[in-house]
Amino acid sequence: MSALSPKSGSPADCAVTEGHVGLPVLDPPPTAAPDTGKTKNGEWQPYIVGFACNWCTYAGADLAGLSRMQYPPNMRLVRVPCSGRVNPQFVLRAFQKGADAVLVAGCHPGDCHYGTGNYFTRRRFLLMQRLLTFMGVDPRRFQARWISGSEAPKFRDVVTELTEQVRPLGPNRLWREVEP
Amino acid sequence: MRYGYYPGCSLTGTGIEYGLSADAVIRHLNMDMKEIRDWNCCGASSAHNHDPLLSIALPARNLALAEQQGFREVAVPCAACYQRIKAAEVAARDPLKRREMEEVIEEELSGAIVARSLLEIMVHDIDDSALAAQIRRPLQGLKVACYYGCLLVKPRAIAMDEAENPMTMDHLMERLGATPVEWGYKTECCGGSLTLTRPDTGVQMTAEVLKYAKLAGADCVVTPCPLCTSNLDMRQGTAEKKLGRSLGLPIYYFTELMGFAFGLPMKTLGLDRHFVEATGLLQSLPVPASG
Amino acid sequence: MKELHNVNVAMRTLARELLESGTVAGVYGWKKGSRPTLTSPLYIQDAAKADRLAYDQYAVSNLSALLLDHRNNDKKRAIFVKGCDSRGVVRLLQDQQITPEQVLVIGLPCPGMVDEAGSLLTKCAECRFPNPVMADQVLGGVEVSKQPSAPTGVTAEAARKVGVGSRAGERMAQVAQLEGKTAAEKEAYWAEQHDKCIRCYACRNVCPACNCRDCIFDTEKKGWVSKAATSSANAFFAITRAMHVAGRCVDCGECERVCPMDIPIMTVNRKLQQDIEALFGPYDAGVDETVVPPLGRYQTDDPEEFL
Amino acid sequence: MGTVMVSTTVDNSEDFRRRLKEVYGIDTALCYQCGKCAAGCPTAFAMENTVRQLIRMIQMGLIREVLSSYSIWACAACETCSVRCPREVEPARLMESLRIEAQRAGLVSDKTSKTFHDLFLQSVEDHGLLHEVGMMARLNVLTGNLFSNAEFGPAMLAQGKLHFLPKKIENPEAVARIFANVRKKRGEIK
Amino acid sequence: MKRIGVFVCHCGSNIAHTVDCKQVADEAAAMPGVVHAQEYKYMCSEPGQVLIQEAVKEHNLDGYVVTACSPRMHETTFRKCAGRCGLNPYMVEQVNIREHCSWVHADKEAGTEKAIDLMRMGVAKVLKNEPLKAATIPMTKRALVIGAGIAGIQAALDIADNGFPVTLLDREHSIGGRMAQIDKTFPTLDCSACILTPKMVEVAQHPNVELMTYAEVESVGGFIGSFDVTIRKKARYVDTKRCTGCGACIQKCPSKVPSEFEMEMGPRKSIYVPFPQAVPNKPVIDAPHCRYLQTGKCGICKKICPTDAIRFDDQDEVVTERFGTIVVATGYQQFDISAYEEYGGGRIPDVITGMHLERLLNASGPTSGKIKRPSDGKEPKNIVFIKCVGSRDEAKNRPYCSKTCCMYVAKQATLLKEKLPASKSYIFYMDVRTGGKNYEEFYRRTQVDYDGHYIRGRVSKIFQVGDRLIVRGDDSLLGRPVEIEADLVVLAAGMDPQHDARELARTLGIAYDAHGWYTEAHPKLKPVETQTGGIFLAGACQGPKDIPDSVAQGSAAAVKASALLTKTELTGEPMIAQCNEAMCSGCGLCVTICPYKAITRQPKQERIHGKMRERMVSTINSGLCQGCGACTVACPSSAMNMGGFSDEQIMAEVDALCQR
Repeated sequence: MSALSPKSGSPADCAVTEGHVGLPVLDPPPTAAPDTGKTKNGEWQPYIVGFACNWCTYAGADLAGLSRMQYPPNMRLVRVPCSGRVNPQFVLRAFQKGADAVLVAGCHPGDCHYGTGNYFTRRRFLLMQRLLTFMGVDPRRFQARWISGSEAPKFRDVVTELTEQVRPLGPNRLWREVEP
Repeated sequence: MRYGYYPGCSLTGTGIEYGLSADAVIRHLNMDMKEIRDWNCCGASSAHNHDPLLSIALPARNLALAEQQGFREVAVPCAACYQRIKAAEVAARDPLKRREMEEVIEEELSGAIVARSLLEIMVHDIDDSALAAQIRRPLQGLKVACYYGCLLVKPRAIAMDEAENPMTMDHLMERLGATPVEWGYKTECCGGSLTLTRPDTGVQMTAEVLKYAKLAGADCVVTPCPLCTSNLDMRQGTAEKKLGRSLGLPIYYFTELMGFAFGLPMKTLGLDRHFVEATGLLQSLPVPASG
Repeated sequence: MKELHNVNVAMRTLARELLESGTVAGVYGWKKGSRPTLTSPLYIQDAAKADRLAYDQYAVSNLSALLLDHRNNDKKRAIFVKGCDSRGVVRLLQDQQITPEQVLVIGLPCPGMVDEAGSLLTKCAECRFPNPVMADQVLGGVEVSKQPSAPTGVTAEAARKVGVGSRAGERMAQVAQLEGKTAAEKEAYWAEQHDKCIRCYACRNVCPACNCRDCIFDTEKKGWVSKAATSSANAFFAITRAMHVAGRCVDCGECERVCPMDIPIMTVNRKLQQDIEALFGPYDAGVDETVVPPLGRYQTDDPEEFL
Repeated sequence: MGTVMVSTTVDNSEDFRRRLKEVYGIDTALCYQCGKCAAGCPTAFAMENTVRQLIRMIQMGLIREVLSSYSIWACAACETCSVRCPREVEPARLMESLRIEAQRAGLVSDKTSKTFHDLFLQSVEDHGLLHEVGMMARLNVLTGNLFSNAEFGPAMLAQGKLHFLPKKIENPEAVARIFANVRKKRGEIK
Repeated sequence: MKRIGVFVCHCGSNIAHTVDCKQVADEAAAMPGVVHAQEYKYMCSEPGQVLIQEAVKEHNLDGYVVTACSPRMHETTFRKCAGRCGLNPYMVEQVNIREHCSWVHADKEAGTEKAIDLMRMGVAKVLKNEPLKAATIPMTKRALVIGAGIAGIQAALDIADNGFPVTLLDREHSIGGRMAQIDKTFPTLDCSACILTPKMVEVAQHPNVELMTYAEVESVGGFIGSFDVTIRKKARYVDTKRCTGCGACIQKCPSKVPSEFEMEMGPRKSIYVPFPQAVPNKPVIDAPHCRYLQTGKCGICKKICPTDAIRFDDQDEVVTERFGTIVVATGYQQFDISAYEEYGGGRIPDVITGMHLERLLNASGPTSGKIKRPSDGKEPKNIVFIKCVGSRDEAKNRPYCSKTCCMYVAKQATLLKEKLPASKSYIFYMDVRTGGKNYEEFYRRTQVDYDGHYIRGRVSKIFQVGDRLIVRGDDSLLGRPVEIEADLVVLAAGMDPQHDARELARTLGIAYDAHGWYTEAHPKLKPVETQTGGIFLAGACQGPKDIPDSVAQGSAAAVKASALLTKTELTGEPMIAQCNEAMCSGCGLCVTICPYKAITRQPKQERIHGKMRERMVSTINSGLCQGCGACTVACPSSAMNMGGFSDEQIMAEVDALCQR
């Protein structure tokens, strides 16, 4: 029952009932898929899916490689033509399939290879980020960044930071698909 | 009732001839206008130097009263009052601000009522032919410097006309038969708000305005503002001393000239209540051939 | 409702005339249901049935989405709308699902809708657009207004008395209350809500903004998400639905009303409305069809948080 | 002229500039010092610092100097600067806010102005209206210029422009409550 | 299921050093669908490619994945390789295990693990790949240049010199544009006409150039390679084929009109050429002012014309022609000073603009180059220049710098001092901006050698008292307001986009900014391109520019246009949007979001419930779509998809990455 409901019911029904408050995050159901982040020496590692636009962020990551910068191996990049190609449903999909965090990255606004794509990206994900937070997702688990083709150090730093930010949060089980 | 009349404090005191002539003209034109009951001071020209909220709350009460009394527009003769009341009207368009104002004045405010200067009402709401029909003594040959002052046209959010070269009153004067002069001081400040606190500064500014009116070849100055008028009229002597030359410029309210052109008695219009003799110039105008 | 007596008479007369003259091929309105507190949708094509039309404070259904049944049809249909319903029609017009030639919009004054117990619906207390935002004709003296406004027309006084729009300023209270909770509490709350969903799609079917020919939740081909009502798939559905109507939701509240599981769907829609306003400036969907919805445009100086 | 230790003054005045922005909506960072405000200011001749310079002083952190200056009280509030400012800084509103801030900070240099405004508002609070004669007389007493403007008295009396007894509106308490409510909002008690 | 091959490259030791390539290949071989997996030292090398080609044949592969360096490096290589063995090039995916893996991770175990994930991602994707083919579109080998100012003339000349036919169009009846009005040019002070006129003649006589003056673009259809441009040729009332330009008609015409070219400071006739060096030098009749056309009385021109060229019954002519590419060079117009009421709003006769002064300085101008002020023809002594009028002024909605005024004011002050040695120029400025070769040096000379008196501050007000102009400004360096009694005030009015710039942009389908300046495709790297393929920008229509910049841009745009014209057909992007019309509801959300205007709503005939119905669906122009994918996300029903980056492919990649 919420504020808009025309059906009967007292406003108190809107609130989370007391029993929920203070309970731990949903216990993983017994049939949940195994955590995607593999354990290394028994230690859990965050597993991050990144969407990178071909023209800026993917190129920035290439430059980080050319410059032999070192960063944690926790992120896997999916190449897309433009950050504007990243459908919010892809982000949800990654969470469903077991990603612990998702990054969407593209050219800085104004530098889009296609002129305007990332302006729409910005609007879309500013909004989605707030919605996910509203639904209880830790904002550290879903981030967007502008990383240009020359910003290899920034790419390295973003991957490093993201990994370290997610590590203390533990595996993400929210919305994880249950294996049949 | 269309217009709620808001005379303001000056129109019974220093600006009494404005009050008298406005009354007479409104009555003569049989306008749909009545004084707002229990109006209070709009706070000009001190509240805004004291507290931004107070400065919109004081005039807002008048808007609320006007709404309650069923008026659609507030007619404001005094330029200073107009500026403050208009500012309150503009502020009330913002729902948050309006709520704050309602809390302070303890009255409801719809934000729909509009404040207008008496000048624009006279020019825009009374059509040419209706005005022309009233004219008995056209102001033939009278060269007037239309002086608007600051408060009707600045700042932009409240302005009833363009800030640098307003023409509303010029058009009105032309319709009355007078010849408005072109001059550069239509909206330069006369120092009205400083006359009590810094009389020296004020009179210097008054003198500049009068000087350029004279240089432009005007016979007189016409204004829509009691502050400007009392300043230009009462302190003209001091200004003359400052300039080292005599000016002899009668200062009229536009309503006085309207009333005169309509043929109303000078006394009714308060034309005998000036510092700079104001009746002679009008009497010297050519009288139109009767019939 | 006595204020609406003449409006009811006028509705019937008008519908009859429109059908008899062939001006329209059908009329969408309401009829009295099995109980006095029930006023349900009615579609008539026969002038003789015009007398069944009825409108009162129980006519809560928004009929606009029903127009989609005729989206590729040249004939004209008439539809009776309250303020909130009219925004649904604008939604369909802006989404080019119907053309102005296909619909004759008849605006009605809204007395404020009440529940069975007679108390004003929350959505009406929070209403900002009690008057139609567009109409080809109006009955009951209601005024068309594209601005948030006070109720007009013959029921204006009644609406004011029951408090239509009186809580418009508090529309976001539920959102704010949830925002104040911890992440764990929010997660638990929404998990409970999503778990309830039975994927009946009633919310989608009634929504004028959900006007796709083929909904991605109906087609298996691409495999966006499983049709099974698992928590995971339900969350995917809930968020995707919300994102698809973000900036396009006309705030009619029908999704939540028809939800058999009492999921607070409008809270999510309102959350998005609130953030859109805060991020991209004021916007009311389904009011002015010439203004592109916020996710279909941008400003180069939009808020920047992704640096 | 002493050197301005900019790194200190600018740093220490961040709060003041933020206050100007949040409370009064004035952003001095907009100003690019073109001087169009000062050039058109009819009272510039009576100021020790022009309005442009005052804005510069705020940008540079010389806040105390600005608040205690006479210039802010010489402003006639004619709004010419605001109308002409190419960057829409609204210098007139800035001057107004500086006058309010000067009173808050107890740095008012022009006591006459302060007394005038206080008396004016007192009159409105008491009667709902301004009583011109009462206010002028008290102003003269309080500022020690007993006969200032007195030369106009007889003529004004004859013209019916002076009323010795204050008029009141029907419901002066309503206006007094406005003053009280504003004070309450500001957290002041009188 | 498709038969997939996986080729793991060692890149010498670049990859093999941190990634166990054998393990990657082994894991690949175990994947469903993978029928062949192989590692090799250098996959991009000739033997490496041969190896791939042989494997494709041997194992009858439907597609393959190369795990190697960045696809930004070698994707084309491996796609071409596929093409050579009969495989569609778009059945190939390359995943990056070098830049994104071996080079950035030291731990071989972690590196190998990540490389395997990426390989799986590639395999999952390629299983969903579909063969793609680029569409080709024909190229019409002909260019249109809109606007015949200096930028347009330069562009037309360069395209023509490259050997392509070009039509140079202008709405005025002479080419030359603003530069023709200017007296002398900074920083060299050579006369504008002396350098412009030869170019005007050259372009008019060029065999590849067709001049189309007194003509306006009405509509533009089509797209790159075949723009169909509808042009209105305005009625001239003079048969240009017969007219010899003798000028007899002009001399005898009795009707005088203020000349636009002379900023209305001098007269012209109703039949006229705008200036003596006009090209083409043939007059037109200004119909609203022509006595004959208005009243039917007069007709002197017709009587006197020795070649019988006057045609009072002339009509506008509308033609549609096809061009492969368009250069837009529509220039600017001077800011209208009426917005500055504080400076008299244009009502004070002796408050003039920079362009007025150009005409007063010009020897063939209305005063024959004598400096006479407009009100009484007197020679001015005190002259005040005010800069940034309609520039850097947010209150007047002109926040930008007009870029040229600092220099043209310095030039005009210099020229005034030369003409009137007794005069004095006071120049109010906020900043003096002289970026440009020899510009700062010129400014220095204005100050030092030509007595230009610079005052730092804006002017607040100008008003007239008698025959004097009172100028009140601030000297911000002095810290005091200043007043000047001037005889003449020159407002350095800035540049505005043409009043109808937006309209033309909408006609052309190109973008413009908040003020109406045309937007380039990239502010740094694509300065003369627009977002619309085949349309280029030259000169001030893109933003305030001086002559050297305009000329440079004209040439740049010409190179871009010529490069297109060398081709007989254009190959489009193969990886572009695709619309599933059965699912499309025609809502048009994709139409507004497409940066290339490649999507239109088109009617589709369809049998619904046994009846033929028409409904609207989105249609993609494969010549315009550049494959950004923005439309795919705007589409809620995902009717819009994209070849090479389809929803299915990306989902498969995500799934493969996560489900390990």
